[in-house]
Amino acid sequence: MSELTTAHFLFLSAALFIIGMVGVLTRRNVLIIFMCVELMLNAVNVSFIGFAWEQNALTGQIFALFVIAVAAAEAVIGLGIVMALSRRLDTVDIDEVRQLRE
Amino acid sequence: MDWEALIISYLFGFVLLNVLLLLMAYMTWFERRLVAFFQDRIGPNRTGPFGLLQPIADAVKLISKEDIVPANADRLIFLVAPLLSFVLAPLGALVVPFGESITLFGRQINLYVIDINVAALYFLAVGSMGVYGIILGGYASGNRYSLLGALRSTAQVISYELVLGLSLVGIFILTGSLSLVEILRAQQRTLVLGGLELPNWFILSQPLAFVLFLIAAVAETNRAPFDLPEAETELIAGYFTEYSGFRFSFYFLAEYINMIVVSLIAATLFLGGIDGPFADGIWWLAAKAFIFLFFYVWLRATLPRFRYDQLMGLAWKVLLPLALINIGMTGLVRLWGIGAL
Amino acid sequence: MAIEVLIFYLLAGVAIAAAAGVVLARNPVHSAVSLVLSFVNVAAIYVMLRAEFLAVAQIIVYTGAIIVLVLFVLMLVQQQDLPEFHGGRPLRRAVGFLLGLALLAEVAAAILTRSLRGAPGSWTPEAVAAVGGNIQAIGRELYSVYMLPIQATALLLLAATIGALFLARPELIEERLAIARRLFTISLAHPRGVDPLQPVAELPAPQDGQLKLAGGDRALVMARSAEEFTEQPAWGEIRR
Amino acid sequence: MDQIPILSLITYAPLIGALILFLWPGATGRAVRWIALLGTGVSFVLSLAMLAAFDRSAPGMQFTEFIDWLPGLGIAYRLGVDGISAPLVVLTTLLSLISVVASWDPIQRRVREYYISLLLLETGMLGVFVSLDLFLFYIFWEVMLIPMALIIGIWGSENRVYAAVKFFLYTLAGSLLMLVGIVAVYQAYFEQTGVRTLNVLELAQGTYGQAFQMWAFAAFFLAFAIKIPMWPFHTWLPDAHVEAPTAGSVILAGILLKMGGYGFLRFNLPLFPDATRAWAPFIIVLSLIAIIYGALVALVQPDLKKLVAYSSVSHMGFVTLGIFALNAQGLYGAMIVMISHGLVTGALFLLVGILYERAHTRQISAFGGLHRSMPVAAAFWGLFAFASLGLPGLSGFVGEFLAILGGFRVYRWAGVIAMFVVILAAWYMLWVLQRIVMMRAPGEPPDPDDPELRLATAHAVPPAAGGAGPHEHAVDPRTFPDVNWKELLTLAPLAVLTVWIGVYPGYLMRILRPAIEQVLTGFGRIGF
Amino acid sequence: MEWIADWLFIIPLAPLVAAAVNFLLGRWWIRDRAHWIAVPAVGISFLASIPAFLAVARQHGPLTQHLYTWIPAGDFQVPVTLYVDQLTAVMLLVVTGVSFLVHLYSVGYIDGDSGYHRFFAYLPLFVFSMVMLVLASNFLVLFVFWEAVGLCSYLLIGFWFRRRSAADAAKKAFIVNRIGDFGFGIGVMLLFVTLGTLNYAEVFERVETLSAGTVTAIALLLFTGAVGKSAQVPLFVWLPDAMEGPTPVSALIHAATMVTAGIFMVARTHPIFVASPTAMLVVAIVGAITAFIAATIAVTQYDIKRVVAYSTVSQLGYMAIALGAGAWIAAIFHLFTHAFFKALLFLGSGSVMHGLHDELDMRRMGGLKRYMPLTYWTFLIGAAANAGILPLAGFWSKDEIIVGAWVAGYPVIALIALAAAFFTSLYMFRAVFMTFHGEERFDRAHLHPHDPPWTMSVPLVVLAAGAALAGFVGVPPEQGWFHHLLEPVFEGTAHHEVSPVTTLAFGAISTVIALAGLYAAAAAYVLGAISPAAVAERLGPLYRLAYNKWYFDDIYQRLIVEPARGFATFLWRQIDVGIIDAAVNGAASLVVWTSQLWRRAQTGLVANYVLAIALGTVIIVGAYLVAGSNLFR
Repeated sequence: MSELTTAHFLFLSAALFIIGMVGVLTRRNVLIIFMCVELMLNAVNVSFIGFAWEQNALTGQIFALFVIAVAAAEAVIGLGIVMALSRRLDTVDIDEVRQLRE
Repeated sequence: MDWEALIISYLFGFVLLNVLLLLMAYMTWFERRLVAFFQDRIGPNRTGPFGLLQPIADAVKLISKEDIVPANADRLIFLVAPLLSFVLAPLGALVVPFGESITLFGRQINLYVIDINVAALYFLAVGSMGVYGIILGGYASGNRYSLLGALRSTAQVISYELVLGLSLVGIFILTGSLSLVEILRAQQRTLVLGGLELPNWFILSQPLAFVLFLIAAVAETNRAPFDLPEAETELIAGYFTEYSGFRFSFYFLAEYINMIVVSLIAATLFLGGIDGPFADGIWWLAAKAFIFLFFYVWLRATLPRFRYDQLMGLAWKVLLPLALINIGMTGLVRLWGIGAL
Repeated sequence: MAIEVLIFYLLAGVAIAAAAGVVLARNPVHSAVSLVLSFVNVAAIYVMLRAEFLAVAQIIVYTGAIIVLVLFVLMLVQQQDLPEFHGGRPLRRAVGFLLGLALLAEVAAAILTRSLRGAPGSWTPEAVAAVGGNIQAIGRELYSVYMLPIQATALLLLAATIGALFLARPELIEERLAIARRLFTISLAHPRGVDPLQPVAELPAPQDGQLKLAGGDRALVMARSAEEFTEQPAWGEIRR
Repeated sequence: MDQIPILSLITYAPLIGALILFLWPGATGRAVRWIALLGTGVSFVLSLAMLAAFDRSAPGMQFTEFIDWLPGLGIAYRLGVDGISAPLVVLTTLLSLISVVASWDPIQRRVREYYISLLLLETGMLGVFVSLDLFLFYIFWEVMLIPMALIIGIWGSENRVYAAVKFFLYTLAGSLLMLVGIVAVYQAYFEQTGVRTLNVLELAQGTYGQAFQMWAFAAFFLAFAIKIPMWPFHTWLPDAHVEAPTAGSVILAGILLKMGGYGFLRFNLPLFPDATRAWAPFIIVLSLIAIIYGALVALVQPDLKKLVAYSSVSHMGFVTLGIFALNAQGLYGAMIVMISHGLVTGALFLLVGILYERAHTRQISAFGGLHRSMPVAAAFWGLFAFASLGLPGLSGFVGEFLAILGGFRVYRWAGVIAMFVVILAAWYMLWVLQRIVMMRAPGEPPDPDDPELRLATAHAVPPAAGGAGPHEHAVDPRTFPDVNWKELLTLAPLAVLTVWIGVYPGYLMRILRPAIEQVLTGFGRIGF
Repeated sequence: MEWIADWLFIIPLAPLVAAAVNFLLGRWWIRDRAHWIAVPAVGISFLASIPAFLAVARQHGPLTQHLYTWIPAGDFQVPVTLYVDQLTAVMLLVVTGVSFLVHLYSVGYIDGDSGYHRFFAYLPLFVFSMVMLVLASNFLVLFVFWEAVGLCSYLLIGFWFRRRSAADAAKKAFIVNRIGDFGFGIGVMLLFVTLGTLNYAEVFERVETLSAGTVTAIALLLFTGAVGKSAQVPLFVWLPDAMEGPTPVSALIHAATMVTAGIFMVARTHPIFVASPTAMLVVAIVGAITAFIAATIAVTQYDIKRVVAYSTVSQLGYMAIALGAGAWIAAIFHLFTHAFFKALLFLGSGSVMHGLHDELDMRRMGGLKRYMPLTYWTFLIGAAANAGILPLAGFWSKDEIIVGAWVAGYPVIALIALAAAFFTSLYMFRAVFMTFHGEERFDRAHLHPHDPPWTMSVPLVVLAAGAALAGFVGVPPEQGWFHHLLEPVFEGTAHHEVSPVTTLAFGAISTVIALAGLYAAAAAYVLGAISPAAVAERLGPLYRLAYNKWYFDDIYQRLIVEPARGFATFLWRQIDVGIIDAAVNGAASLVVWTSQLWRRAQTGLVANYVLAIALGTVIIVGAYLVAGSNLFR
């Protein structure tokens, strides 16, 4: 482990991803869940860029770029939903929201 | 790894930071004197000759004041936020080229800290980070006025950040690079316009972008007439209402350093930076940056403050479309190769 | 141990610790600050990975925009609405941690036994340098091979913008839509259609400018439009 | 661009009309109709010009247009027509124009939307016929689907939503299979040559393995078989026809069904020659079932449109029979049947629509004796009924005979069974003709000079009235006004073309020849 | 007269133009002036046929005129070429001549009908089609006009479309003909597939190259067409019903011209039939059965037009016998004479109907001789000619057929033909006596029978002259002018030598038989010596068999039409709606049902969904580790 290898970045990515996932699974605050999702996306980006670095290819970087773009779109919509939830239901607790039923 | 180059870079950065701090201190003096001049009064002239020691006195005063933390505050963030602002403010200057490389002690030394090929974006990124100082400070104060001020300021900064970034795209298209060094080199060529030989400064080929950049930069630094966050009549002093003493001075420092950095960047991007005859490049750069600084003060002395919705409307409904039009036009010009750019 | 590895461990350690902070912090604002910290460190790691453009993009988009928005929303949403972290559901938390651990184990195994390796690409550092740098290389690749995806992404962002407008101010959108529907919409199968006799469905709109009363003492009074505060037109706004 | 992009102009002229309508919400019904007429009219005139300029001796594509679109994926905007698609393009523009006129008075509800759908539909159909890129083809194929479903589902009759959904799902299922096939061929060609392309002509140059061909053929085949439709994928057709408004039925029968046949000729045969040979016997059996089955079921339909719909199933059986006979007669026959069917069945649907406008029912039992009240309509009924049952001298015969001959050359029994339909077709068509055009209106007493009446008085046998039972319907066929000039305008060109193709098919066949020879060359059958 | 070769197209074109003009403009403009277009057009056609006939008769060489290529489909080329040889020339004269007379007759007969212009559009159209049929030089062109005359027949039978019976009869005629066409079409296709051409000349050249089975198949398939068109058993049922059409139509189409198209076709394609003895035998047998059955039916009918119609069927049977016996010229000869006397009979019965206000039932006639002498005498000539009374036209030709069958080695068929000849004479004179003799059974208070106007009488007289004299073109038997004229056409076919003794013997026998029939009719209907009712009673089942047309219609209805409709209904209700559509709808229902099932998993709690997603991720990665990685290898 005296040189940087892809495995380093992959472990970093895995760690970030799993922390994000655990956050999504355990927290109830929609906003924190949202942040955890961003964390997961970012973790995936680390993997992508790590692979790109390993393979001397730009595909990974470009993929990561798209992920960022999509994340931006997701943020806009997600936060919009949170605002709407808060206005209509007076809560951002994920366990209180059951509107997805039906 | 080239250790020496690294160390030289760090040294250069350290020097730069200190120079910036000094400049900032005298910027306050300069501003007060100038505003006084505009308002037909004298301004600080008691401390030292022409009041030149006034900034030092101010600094001593601020440092020696009591550091108050409100009971309602989110303590950790309250403490960290001004620091954040202050640390981020001079970072933008790291990518500004201050001149051609010089030879010192037998080494080629570049008069810039780093030349990264995303320098312009880096400047924007640092600017966008700066907003955290504001929003966190406003939030952590536990004060509704602060919070609202922070929200306003944040919305303003991220809106104008967009305009700022887009206004630069035209330059990127023309130079094909985001590196400030490359941009400078591009401006050192000559622009022949109807028999008239002009320096290829982007203020000439991108006048609209220049205007946009100027406006956005003023808003970005929360200066008049866009100094909404500190609208005393509505919000007392906005996000730093609860701050005092040393921590307040960080915000204060950050604001002025921001002004200087933006001026340097603007001079580099639009006015050819170090480009100029007779004298060393760094003097030219300083002169050009000074024009911007003067402009800042001039604005403050002249214009009333915008109303908040007018401010946002201006950004989204006027500046942003104009920036997009500018990009489109530049792209078309570049595509069709009109003009020897 | 090379200095890069050291730097990497430093950055990665901070990133992971900050990420853990996101999950563990009670105060959502602290979570957000942790997240920013994590992102900045990850961006630094991007620089190590010769992805300067992405590092900057990460900072601008994630920290400069997304997390700021999160903070915004955090501050707009009433504090009373934010649920407690230690609010029960122990079973789910246990399951969540277990799943996390399981996935970690699996992924670790996968990484360690990794054998799939594609053919190396052509963008060696020299090749990247030859075209002018990372950003130029990405640009070349992006606007030739990935033309369709980038257009699709553009469309996605446009859709997201519209969606955000709708979500943010539904009542305004309804009004606009009603006008647009009368003018432009081709409503082929919809019973309302262009029929002017049928009124456009109405959402309950705030009656007196008060968006919110329930749920606490902190009624946030906002203006639905600038005119509610002053008589002057806003910038760029066209008076009907 | 060194020449006028006439195919694009033809294709997008209706779209421009649709856009104008779309952006002009306040247009009155009158303006809407005129704009639609203009859009389709321009397209029609341009297509005639295209046909006039068409080089009948040159094989291969003409008026080709090429714009690179997504070069990385081999997707391009490629247009072109050959002898197979050129007549279909003209048929499409003609029937669309006629549909616009035919909808002039009947459509009074949501006129603007209706015409927008109609124009969009035309663009989609034309696009299908002119595109040479599979991606483009697929886009147009789907584009056409939605307005058609809307036309059925909104302006149809009672059970319209069911019919529209059925139509939509059926076709969509088929086209999804086709999409799979497209991707498979694309990939196979890429693996073989390392070139990514969706150009049909280029793909046809590839050679694919037998097993692959079998599956890819099936994927394409199902899509087109549903469209055409072949037995047993035909059940959407009667519902869609019956519920669609007149113009919808005309276009459905006149053009949409042709896309199946066109697809076979353009994709299945050139791309998968080996699979075509392997599948041909099976498909011919299905075709024969369709031919006989459609005719038999048509025989017992009480509803006029259903009858015509089932007769379409029968006729389309000839198309597939001819195509998969894989010889010159079969292919010519298939193409002529397609065009003739477009004209004749289109006209029959117009006639049914004319009756429906007056009686508000399509039950055969509600009509009778129209020869007296609507002599002109009756003449057209006669003409098109005979054309439909394959009377020589009218367009139907040429195609059907050639298709049967093609089948007969390959399999004797196929020709014999297919020929059997001449009896069944005469049976059901003449039955209809007798029930609605001849005899007397339901419940009408015999004429005083009728010998039957005398027979009745002499033998105390109750006179057999024209229809069964007393008045079931409030509207008396005796009071129907004859066709008005707009209706005449829609029918007359079809009648002229029907006779022309029947008497002088040579013109059409010379247009078809290079393309058909090219298809046959792919099967190593030069000169057949 | 060679110039006519370039003007042959005038013969079909004139009536076509007349038809088109009357059809397109008749309703608005021409109305009851339609005959001014139709009659001259057919006249031109007739006049143009004469030089063609003369040219051919003199030159002994066929005339051709190529018009255009109808279908160019690969190696399948169908040129439209007009072709006139002796056979065609005779047919042309018969067709255009009789047509002209019938057109003339129709001017008076159809007068006042609302469909006047329609009638004069259809009738020239028929002339066009028939002329083209005989002028064709290609099997497919022949087939085309074969169907086209069927169309005209349909249109004209259904001319009085408001009658259900007329509409039914028209439909029946077309469909039954189509059954024949079915075979004909397959025959044509088989010809093309085996020989690669459809032009007469080439086909006849190459026919020897075919195997016997193929030739027989082709011949029989072609003959199927003739069976339909020429109303042979078992497809004759349409012809009697076709009498629903106006009487001139019956005279022209269903007696003189169209129905003989089958005979013409077989004669035209005789090289094919000659190559297949089996087919010839079948033709002869079918002809004999037809001749006999139709004759027996005719005896029991009361409808005057039906009697004539069955007589037509019977005479067509005779012609088929001649064809089958290889007596080609005799067949055409009979066709020629039959055209005159049968057209005459129809027109005569039309006159009767005209006089009696469309009365058809002979039981309500009688004694008309006094009121309409011209009609009586002409009708009588026609009947006698039909019955084969010496020396009228029918005698010569019919006699020749019977002789031909005898010498061709079909004695049984000759005997059946003789038996049928007795019935022929019986029903013919029965009709004459019931209509014109005896008591007046019609309603004298309202009906005032009278001879028709001149437009109708002139054709009667002309045709009567023809019926009386036409036979002499074929005298002496086997060696007459007519035979010499047609010989080049049938060159190379086996020619039976007929001894004068045989000829004389058969002449005598058939005369006796004819007179016997005449006597029987007289005994029953004039002298009252025999009570027809009693005979019918005594014959019982046989009488009922004949009266009910040998139950052909009922059999068809029960065994074909009803099962077919039943089967079709079954296909529709059970297969189409019941199975295919039900499968489609069932698939849809299945989806709905499954969806209902899965719907329960929808708790609405996002957290649960997320948990499921995470679980899925763990499982998928685990599956990858197990299956895809080298962890466990």
